[in-house]
Amino acid sequence: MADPLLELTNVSTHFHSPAGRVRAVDGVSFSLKAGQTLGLVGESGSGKSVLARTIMGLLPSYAEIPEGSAISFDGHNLLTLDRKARRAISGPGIGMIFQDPMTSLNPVMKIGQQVYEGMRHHFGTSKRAGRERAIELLTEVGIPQPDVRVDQFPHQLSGGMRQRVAIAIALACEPKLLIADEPTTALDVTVQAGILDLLQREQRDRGMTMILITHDLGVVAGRCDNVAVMYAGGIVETGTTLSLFARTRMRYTQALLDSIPRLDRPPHERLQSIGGRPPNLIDPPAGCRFAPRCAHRNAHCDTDIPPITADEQDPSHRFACWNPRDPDAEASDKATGDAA
Amino acid sequence: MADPTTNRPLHPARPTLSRFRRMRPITGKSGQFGFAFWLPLGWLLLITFCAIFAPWIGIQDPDSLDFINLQSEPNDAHLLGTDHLGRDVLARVIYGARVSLVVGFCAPVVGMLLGLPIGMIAGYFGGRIDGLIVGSIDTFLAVPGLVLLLLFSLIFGGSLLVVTVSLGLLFIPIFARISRAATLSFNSSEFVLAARTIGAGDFNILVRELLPNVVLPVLAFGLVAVASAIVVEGALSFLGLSVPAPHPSWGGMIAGGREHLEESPHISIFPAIVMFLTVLSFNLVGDTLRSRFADVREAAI
Amino acid sequence: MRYVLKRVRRLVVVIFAVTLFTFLLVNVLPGDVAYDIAGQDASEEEVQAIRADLGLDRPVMIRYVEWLGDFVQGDWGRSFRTDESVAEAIWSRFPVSLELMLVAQVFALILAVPFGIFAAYRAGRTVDRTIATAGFMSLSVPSFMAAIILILVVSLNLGWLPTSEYEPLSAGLWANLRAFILPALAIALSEWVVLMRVLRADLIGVLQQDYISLARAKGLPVWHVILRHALKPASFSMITILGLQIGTLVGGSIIIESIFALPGVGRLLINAIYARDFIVVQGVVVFIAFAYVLVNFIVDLLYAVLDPRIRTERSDG
Amino acid sequence: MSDILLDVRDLVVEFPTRKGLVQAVSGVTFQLNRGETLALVGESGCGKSTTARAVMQLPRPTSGSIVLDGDDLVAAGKRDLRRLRRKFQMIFQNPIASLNPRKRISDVIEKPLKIAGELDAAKRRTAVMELLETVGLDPAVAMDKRPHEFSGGQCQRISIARALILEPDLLICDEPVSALDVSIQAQILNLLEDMKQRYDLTMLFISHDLAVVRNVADRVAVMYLGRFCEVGRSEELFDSPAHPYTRALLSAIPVPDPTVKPKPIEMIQGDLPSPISPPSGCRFRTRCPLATDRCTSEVPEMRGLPDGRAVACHHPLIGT
Repeated sequence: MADPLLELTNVSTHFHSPAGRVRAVDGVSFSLKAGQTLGLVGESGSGKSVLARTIMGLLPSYAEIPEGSAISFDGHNLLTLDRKARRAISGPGIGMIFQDPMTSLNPVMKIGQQVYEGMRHHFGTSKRAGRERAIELLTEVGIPQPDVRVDQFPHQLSGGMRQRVAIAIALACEPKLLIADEPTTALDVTVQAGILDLLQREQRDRGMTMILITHDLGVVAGRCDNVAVMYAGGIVETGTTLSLFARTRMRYTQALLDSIPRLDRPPHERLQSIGGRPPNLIDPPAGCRFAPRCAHRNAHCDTDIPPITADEQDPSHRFACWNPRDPDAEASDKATGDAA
Repeated sequence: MADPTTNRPLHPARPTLSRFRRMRPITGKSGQFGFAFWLPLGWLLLITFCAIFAPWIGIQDPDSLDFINLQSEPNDAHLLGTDHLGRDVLARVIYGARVSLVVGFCAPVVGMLLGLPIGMIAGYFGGRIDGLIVGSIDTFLAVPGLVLLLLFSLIFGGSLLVVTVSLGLLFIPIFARISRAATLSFNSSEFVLAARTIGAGDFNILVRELLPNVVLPVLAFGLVAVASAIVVEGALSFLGLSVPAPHPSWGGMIAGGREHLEESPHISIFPAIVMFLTVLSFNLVGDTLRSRFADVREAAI
Repeated sequence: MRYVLKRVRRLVVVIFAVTLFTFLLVNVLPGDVAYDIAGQDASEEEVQAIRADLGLDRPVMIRYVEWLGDFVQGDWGRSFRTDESVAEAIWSRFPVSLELMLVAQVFALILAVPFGIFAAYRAGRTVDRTIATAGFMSLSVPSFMAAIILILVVSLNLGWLPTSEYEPLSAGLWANLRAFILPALAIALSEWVVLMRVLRADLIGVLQQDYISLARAKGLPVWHVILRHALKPASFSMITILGLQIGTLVGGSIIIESIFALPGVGRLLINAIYARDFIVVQGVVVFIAFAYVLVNFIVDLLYAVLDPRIRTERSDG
Repeated sequence: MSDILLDVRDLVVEFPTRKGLVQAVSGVTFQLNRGETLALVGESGCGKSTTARAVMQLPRPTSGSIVLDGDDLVAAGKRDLRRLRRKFQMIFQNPIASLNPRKRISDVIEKPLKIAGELDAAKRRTAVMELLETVGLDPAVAMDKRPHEFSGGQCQRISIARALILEPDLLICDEPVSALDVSIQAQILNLLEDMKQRYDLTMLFISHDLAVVRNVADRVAVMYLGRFCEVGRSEELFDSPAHPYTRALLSAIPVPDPTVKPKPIEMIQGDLPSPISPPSGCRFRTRCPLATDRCTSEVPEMRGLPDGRAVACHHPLIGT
């Protein structure tokens, strides 16, 4: 079996604030094989975007990554590399797409230049060749009239088009890993589908590895090989997409799935909401971080941190819960209920 | 409301790192009151105390001439020396503080009292009223401020009242601009819309909803305005157009010592140092308070 | 184009309002120029004769309309005192004020831009706080005080730049320039702080933008990101402030020109005010207002050059 | 015949922009029966929020009539309108921005009562406390706090309390949950449902999220570029869309189920046309797979379908 392209071991990211140390990401470990797609799902404040910036090395100065964290990418530990070596990885190694295409493109720089700038820096591509390559890339990501657009400025494009430009920028240096941080959250549904299709196609054609960060379980369901669910700074459940949705074990994942209004349910149906709000990350709960809002908690949950447990049927499906859901029992309940 | 001409989505982008940015203001310790706040505040209190109680704190008469000690260096009888007419520099500095502080505090108040409502009305109602007010402000600003002050002081004579009022008038357009900008930034926010939906009238919205939000940035600027009022008064009295001689004023003293810079620099230097410290203190205190307000406001929105 | 027309219309309105305003203000000055010209011993009849001679006995509004008519035709009137043409008086002194302004702004920018960038890059750190403190101290020295300190230290104590008379450019570049160094420095000492703080604040804001993160995600070096990506969008407010400063300084700095005996527009103005030579005052004020509005107009156009968002919006609409 | 609470006819809203006059809403007609929830759905820029604000008279519409319970809001004078406002209230998208940061919660919620002329402070206080309890906040804790001390979900509860204190007939919800996380969103949707029962509310619900709309609405109106495409009971509209745009919207929604592969939406191409110069004829034709010459030349009128729906399309997906 091939070595993983990206491997996170016990990664934490803390922010210093006047109120104390905010544990935005706390002890996250996962690995990602080359060519795979990981969906990283969580609500706002779960730490998924901070994790992305930690991998990308884009943290603000008041952030701290405690000792013991390690991010290994393609044989390098990203946290111990010197600045220059680390920069050489950004672009050709890892590319990133941000959430809001309205703010992620430089308003005063021509689109073409923003696309080929990375190539110029890393590969010494000439301006002319860079511009040609930019036009090719813009064509590839589905922008009409790329030879005109290449000399335009971002504000002359719609939101969906801008996100396509952002994808072209990320692809310009042929990255091995692409991190897409909520790439469609700021877009309309009909545009969203187009962008996700594009990302999926590029990932397949180039054999890229991809991390797709989103708050929408619907987005990852049909498009990722694996899913990791984050809550309050930690990964609470991870597994293949099929297993995670079909045999959800962690109580939070299930509650999140239940609270989504669905098109196939009748109107005015009462939604299963999760009471309360996510914990304060300066002083998180001692045990399971979801315990205060969990309907199934027991004495253990409040005091002890739940260990990572593997699912009996699929050991790659892992979760952190003291009182996990038993999908087989619930399925048989449902079957008998339907029969009666 | 989404402006249909832009492609801005209706659902706002989720904040990524902004929550954490807010937790630690970028200016470091600006939120806390450190010695950069207390030290200048102490100086201001000292200066204000001396100015108010000048006749009773045992200093000499600022206008009495000591012909034996002309331009004497600082000594036991005259702690900061004497000027070319033998007047006690320390006493004159303290009496001069009265002028600077009165103008410094009162002129911004005049400007704020008139400028704030004008700016809020312009920002709130918009349209023609706004156009008229902004046009007047532009016109007013196109005339150099010092020229207006000079003309005023020539027409009405140099006196504390004239200087204060005319300097106050100069502050009106500046305060109006700031309050207009602040009003505009809150005017389209949803809480103002919400107030309209419950049937609140214009006056109610202006006073109850907008004013509490507009007044803070305006007040914060007010402290900076105090510093600049003191500087401008200094410039005026330097030109001899503020309070008439022999009444002491810092600018006047600095100007008076100019001819004797080489042999007795202390005549100019002491009032200059005091003025410098006072202006610096207002700037520092104002800046600390402003970043404090900004933090509060940022946290609130 | 429509935009330019709109600005020109506004310019005309502002100039009209400014002239009317100053005309009225200057004309309510007590004790007009006729008394001064006639001297202290003159009889009332003599004074009245001078007034009639100068046309001062007629109503203010009529005189204003006449003055405006002449003004539009390029005749700005003649000084009551020296009989010098007002327009010529201003134009002969304008180069001095212009040079002072330019040298001062160059000093201010040399200080403001590097310190602003450095403070923003190291926001909240010791360097930033040191620059901020230095800025506050510099800002708290009024320009007239700065002038005196500079004379005392640089000229008298150190003897580096003896206070020198103004020399025209024809006397040689250095001879001409050295007279401007201290006065320009006195002005720049407070101006640079304002520019630096605006640049720093905007740059901090820009550096937090996603497009800066994106530029860093491309693996570009920090200096490249700051200079090529962040500086341009962060400099708009600074340019506005710079424009306002230039606008006010084009007419000269009254105090600095007086202290350093520079024959600029500011000194012309204050001498005219003292002499109640109001036709000169009128001319100078209009000139300054005109320059102010014009500079702001140019700054607006400059925006369009720098900011493609404005440029294309205008050509689209 | 059911009792019609709100009757909107030929509503047009225009506003000037730097690039020209924009018609954000171009002739929209709908009725709202007492006790029902009508949802306006569409993508950004379709005019759904503008329609809601026009009903609120913020700003007043360019033309058309809006009759609420017998009173014409468009024709009403300023003073009458202010009096009528207690009958229709609104909650906004951004829960935190819709509360004045400088005011205490008790002041925010009691303000409508004060303006409506309730002078007794004690009575107001009791009403505020009751309502806070109803929307699920502890009055003892919440009363004297300021908005920034609450989370987004809690602020939205406060906004709901403010809108309900005058016991309005009509509640307009402008994207009330789109700024909230899913788990919080469910809480607020449930709360709105409870409030609807408790106060006999009629609701106009604006959202871009069809799944949310499916949950809350009795009837749904789909908007595109300022016009209605399709109006109908939500079961029928969701199960068998008649307008190609409705179908496109529905097929674009990601389903949280990995066994359902996302359908590639072949039908929607290109961008939203500029609202300053919308396409002639049917406004959706530039992106519609079924468009013909007729769609270019002729504006499709709203036509009734046998199941009671109405659709504005020359080539509806189900027979007439």
